[in-house]
Amino acid sequence: MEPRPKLLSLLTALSTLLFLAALAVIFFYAPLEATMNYVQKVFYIHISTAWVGMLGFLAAAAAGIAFLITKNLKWDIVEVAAVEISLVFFLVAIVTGSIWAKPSWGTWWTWDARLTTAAILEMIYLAYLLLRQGIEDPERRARFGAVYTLIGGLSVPVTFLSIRLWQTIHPAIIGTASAQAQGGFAMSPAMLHTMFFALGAFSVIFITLLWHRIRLGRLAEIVEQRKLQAVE
Amino acid sequence: MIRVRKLVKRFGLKTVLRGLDFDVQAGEFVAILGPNGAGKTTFLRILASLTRPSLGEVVLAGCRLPAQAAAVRARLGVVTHQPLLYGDLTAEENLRFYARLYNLPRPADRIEEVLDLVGLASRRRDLVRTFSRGMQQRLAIGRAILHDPDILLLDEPHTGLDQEACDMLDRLLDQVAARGRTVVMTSHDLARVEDLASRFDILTGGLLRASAHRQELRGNLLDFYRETLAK
Amino acid sequence: MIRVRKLVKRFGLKTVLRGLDFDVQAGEFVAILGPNGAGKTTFLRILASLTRPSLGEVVLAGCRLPAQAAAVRARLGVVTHQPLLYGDLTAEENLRFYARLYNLPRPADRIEEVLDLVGLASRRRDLVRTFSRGMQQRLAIGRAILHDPDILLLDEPHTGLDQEACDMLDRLLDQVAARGRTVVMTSHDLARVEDLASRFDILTGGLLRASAHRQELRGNLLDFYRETLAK
Amino acid sequence: MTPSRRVPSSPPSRSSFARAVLAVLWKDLAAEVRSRELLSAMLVFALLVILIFNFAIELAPDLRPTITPGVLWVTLAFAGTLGLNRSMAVEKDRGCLDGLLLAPVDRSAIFFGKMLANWVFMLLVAVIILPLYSVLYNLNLFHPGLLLVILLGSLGYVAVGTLLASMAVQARTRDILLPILLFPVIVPLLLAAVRASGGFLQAAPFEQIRPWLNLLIGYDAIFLAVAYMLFDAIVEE
Amino acid sequence: MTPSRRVPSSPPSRSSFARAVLAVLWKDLAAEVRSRELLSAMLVFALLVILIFNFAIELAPDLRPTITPGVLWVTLAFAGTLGLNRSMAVEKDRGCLDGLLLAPVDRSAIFFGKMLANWVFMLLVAVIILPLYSVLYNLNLFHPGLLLVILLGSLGYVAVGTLLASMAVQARTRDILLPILLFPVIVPLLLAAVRASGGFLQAAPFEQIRPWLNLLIGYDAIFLAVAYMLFDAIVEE
Ligand code: HEM
Ligand SMILES: Nc1ncnc2c1ncn2[C@@H]1O[C@H](COP(=O)(O)OP(=O)(O)OP(=O)(O)O)[C@@H](O)[C@H]1O
Ligand SMILES: Nc1ncnc2c1ncn2[C@@H]1O[C@H](COP(=O)(O)OP(=O)(O)OP(=O)(O)O)[C@@H](O)[C@H]1O
Ligand SMILES: [Mg+2]
Ligand SMILES: [Mg+2]
Repeated sequence: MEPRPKLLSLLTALSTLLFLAALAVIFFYAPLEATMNYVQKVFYIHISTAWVGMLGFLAAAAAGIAFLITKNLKWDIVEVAAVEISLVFFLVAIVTGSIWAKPSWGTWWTWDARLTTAAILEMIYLAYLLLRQGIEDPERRARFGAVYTLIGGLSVPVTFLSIRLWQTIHPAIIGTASAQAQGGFAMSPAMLHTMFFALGAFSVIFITLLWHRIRLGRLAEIVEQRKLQAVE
Repeated sequence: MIRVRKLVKRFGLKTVLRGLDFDVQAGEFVAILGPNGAGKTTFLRILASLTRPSLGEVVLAGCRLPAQAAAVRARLGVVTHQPLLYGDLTAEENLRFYARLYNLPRPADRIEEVLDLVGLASRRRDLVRTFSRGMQQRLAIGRAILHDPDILLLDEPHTGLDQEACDMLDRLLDQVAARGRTVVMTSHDLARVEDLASRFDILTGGLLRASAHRQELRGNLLDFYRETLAK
Repeated sequence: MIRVRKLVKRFGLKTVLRGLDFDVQAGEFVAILGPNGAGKTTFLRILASLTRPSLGEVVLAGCRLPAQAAAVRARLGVVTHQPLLYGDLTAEENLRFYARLYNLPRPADRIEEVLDLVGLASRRRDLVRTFSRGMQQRLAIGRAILHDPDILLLDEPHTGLDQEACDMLDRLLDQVAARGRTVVMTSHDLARVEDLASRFDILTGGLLRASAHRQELRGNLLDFYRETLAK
Repeated sequence: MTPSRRVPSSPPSRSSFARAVLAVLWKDLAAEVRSRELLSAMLVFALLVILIFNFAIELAPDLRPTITPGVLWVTLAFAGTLGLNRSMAVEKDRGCLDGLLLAPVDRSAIFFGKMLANWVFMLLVAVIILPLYSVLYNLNLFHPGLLLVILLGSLGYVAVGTLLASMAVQARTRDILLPILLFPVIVPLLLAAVRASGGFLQAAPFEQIRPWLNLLIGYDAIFLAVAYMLFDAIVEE
Repeated sequence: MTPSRRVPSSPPSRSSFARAVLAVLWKDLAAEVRSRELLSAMLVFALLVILIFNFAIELAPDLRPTITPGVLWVTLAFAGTLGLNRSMAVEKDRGCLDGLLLAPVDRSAIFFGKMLANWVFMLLVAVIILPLYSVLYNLNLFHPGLLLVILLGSLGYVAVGTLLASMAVQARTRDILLPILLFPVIVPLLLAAVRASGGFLQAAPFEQIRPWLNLLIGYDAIFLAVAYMLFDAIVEE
């Protein structure tokens, strides 16, 4: 069994540190926002996980393309890893968004375009898992999975741009989310620093987790092969 | 015509074909025999490029499968465990559809000819859905030979056929072989294939265990089969 | 045991069975022969109460079909063109399910016994969906005899079975007949049924054209069949 | 083989009826426990329906609370069709329905077995989507009255649904027939369920809810009785 | 049998591509013309969806005009799934998909044939339900702009739909997988279609509608291209 690479151990340690540092920065460095108080702190996590999650979905699509071109099953492992981790990140984004929404909009959820497209994006990748579950042949499973991540990836930009798309027609909704998305609430430099730090930290955490998950997939494959040899 | 090297097929953890070597010359008529679950259907589906091999090399008429499968498809005729027919179309319409896909030059004549051959001329306008098992099998055979393929892959083609249709199929296969086409067929009916094929390969446990030409056997196919399995 | 009078079956405008009379005594073993599309499957499905007759009288073990079908079901074992098995359950689970439906007293033992009999003991925990054609047919036979029925209705039961399984089935049917059970079977394999059945009925054009006992034929079943069809 | 193994040809007793029902139920649940496909598919589908509806049909936010029960029941109805369809497709696959019909059990036992399995699936879906809907609509849906309505409503739904699904599956167009047969018949039931749910959620006086509850119970009773009586006619051939 | 009958083994030309597409289209239409099942089922279903909605979700009458496009597209989307499912189930029935794959035609020809057939069915459904909706909602829906939107929207829908249906049909859970795979990815397209339709119906200035139309056209182009490129990967084995 391949030993854990040094770099990975390093990354794991770094991720842990970064995570703690990010929390520290969020809670102690970033200034308190005037109206929202402490709840606003969830914003940094919300935005980082949402971003990283979306990038992860795009990465999965890229891995899907790589699989379709090379037909190498290792890309399939990368793809599943990316989807699974992004799914968790994105769920965190939705949940933190909800937590923030409660005090700021007075409700956990509202049928705003951004929220709905985000939820639907999450569903796409749940459907992806269901699809894989229904197919037994690993090679075909990989092919179908790659095709579906590709099509699903098309929804990522829509989700991201949903605020803008809406702006033109429905100003009623925009008052809430997108005015801020465009920098509507004045962010102090300290807030900006915090945001970028959190973003960077979560990106590193994402990469670390992805690496771990890929290794897990590889190990599972090896176990499968060992079992095969044992059966024969 | 057909060259298979070290063919392995796995379904999950189960290895069904474990490193099979197989060669067929142009014009040969090979019968693949073996017990239930030996992997005959799996093997034939791989040759037809309907299933992917897990490992190994499969070359049909100079084209590697599955990559170059497109190049041989026009020269391939296949009968599987299922009839590959549309239940909501009539016998004639089914053949007409396939004739178009295979781009036959004079489809109407050929369809006529094939329907006569398989004895369904009088039922041509009936929906395939209402056909009995044997009638569906007849039409499946008609579909497979419609474009007069160079290579015929037949998975238990006698299934469900009555006496007359079996005789028809045997005559047809004799003719096909006489015209130099290559045939690979599976069957459980040793008595019937004995006079049909020129070579008999026995597949069991995912490997081809034995192979014999008709001349060598001199009518002792059943003994040959039993001995091979007993080993 | 079975009494059929003036049985007519129509599908839309097409008359498939046109006034059939048919009698089977308890303990008889009848083989129904006939060309493709003769109506054998339709007839057997009517006897199994899976299809309704259009006209005529069908009496099984003293019960009129379809009205009193419920009373004979427990005594009936059927093999059709389809295996009647759940693809998502294992071989064992399928049998266990049917054992419950038939209310067998010691199901585990009987399932064991049947799995051994049809040679699937080693595959008991595999999903039926992954079985080869012959293995599904074996299990279908196992399902039909699970409750040791008085009357067995078998539609081409040898389909897809290999040599060994065919021999197994023949031995099984011999035993069943020896224990005085009634068997009605269709087949296209004259050579195989010749030694199996005690009576041969030939169905063609929706009517039973001829009937002969094994003693009368003295091994000339094929001639008998051909002559009847030629008439 | 000893005669002792032979099946008694006496008419099926009460206990044998229950045994057959349980056998069918067990079979469906066993297949589902193995694959867990149906349930997860129904769930994802339920979520999708609600997301799409709220998105495509933009309603003023203040209108939304009042339509929650409607959306809830429409979602359940759609997800339920998926379940019913699959449950019957399984029976048609390798001729299994014939196998069931050949067995010496009361046809209504088969019916109740299938129906119970479908009910279990539907209730599981309801139990999982309720908290989600609670969040999405910002309402507490865990009201005992609502749970009662769900119990009653889904019972009537699976009673007719199972009956019609066994009809649909025998037609050539089985892939598409079920919703067409089912939805028109189920409308009164859905309506009663929507009204009763709405009543409980808006804390209406029980007087106002009672007629709808009664209607629901009446429908359940009628549908169960009708399905029980008609199932024979539908499956026999 | 003369050698002249033998198929030329040259690579398929442009004309042979078109011939294969037409053969597949012809086959689907012929089966439908014979039975008229699919179309009638899709229609009835479309009607039911709208009825149920109007029943379960009671809307103030003055709200209806603004939600019409949403209801229209949701209905089309649901009815479309029925059609797609059936269209692929037919191919799986007696192993026909294997038959298609064995034929010496470009796989994308098979894809386009199936897609065109599905498009025809969907457009027919739209053409028939439009007048009905016009009556039900008391609106004239025969606006040329709306027809254009329907043309564009359903094209994108069947492009992805056919692709995903051919995937779903090869999975074990084929009865239930399609809507789950299809709906979430189709949302942006549906949305654009709803907005564009709404714009036309409310006689909004073309400036406001144009972005949505552009989005629709963009989606159609992307989906068609993606489906064309990926279909091979899905059916090949
Ligand atoms: C694609 C996914 C999402 C992204 C990229 C995203 C991004 C953002 C960004 C950048 C902001 C801050 C804008 C600013 O302050 O300038 C924000 C605010 C917010 N987001 Fe999200 N978000 C996503 C999904 C969600 C979801 C699913 C929810 C709720 C369940 C949500 C709830 C909120 C709330 C409540 C705010 C604060 C609004 C306010 O302060 O009035 N977000 N989001
Ligand atoms: N999809 C699958 N998943 C798992 N195992 C499979 C699958 N398909 C086939 N098998 C297994 O592969 C083996 C070979 O099956 P195959 O159908 O090739 O046998 P066969 O030689 O054609 O048998 P028969 O004579 O009964 O038709 C069997 O043991 C079968 O259980
Ligand atoms: N549902 C149906 N609708 C119309 N005709 C039917 C239907 N089912 C069967 N038939 C017709 O009834 C006739 C008898 O069919 P059946 O399946 O009983 O034949 P069989 O004797 O079993 O043939 P085989 O040996 O091929 O199995 C055939 O001509 C068939 O086309
Ligand atoms: Mg086979
Ligand atoms: Mg038959």
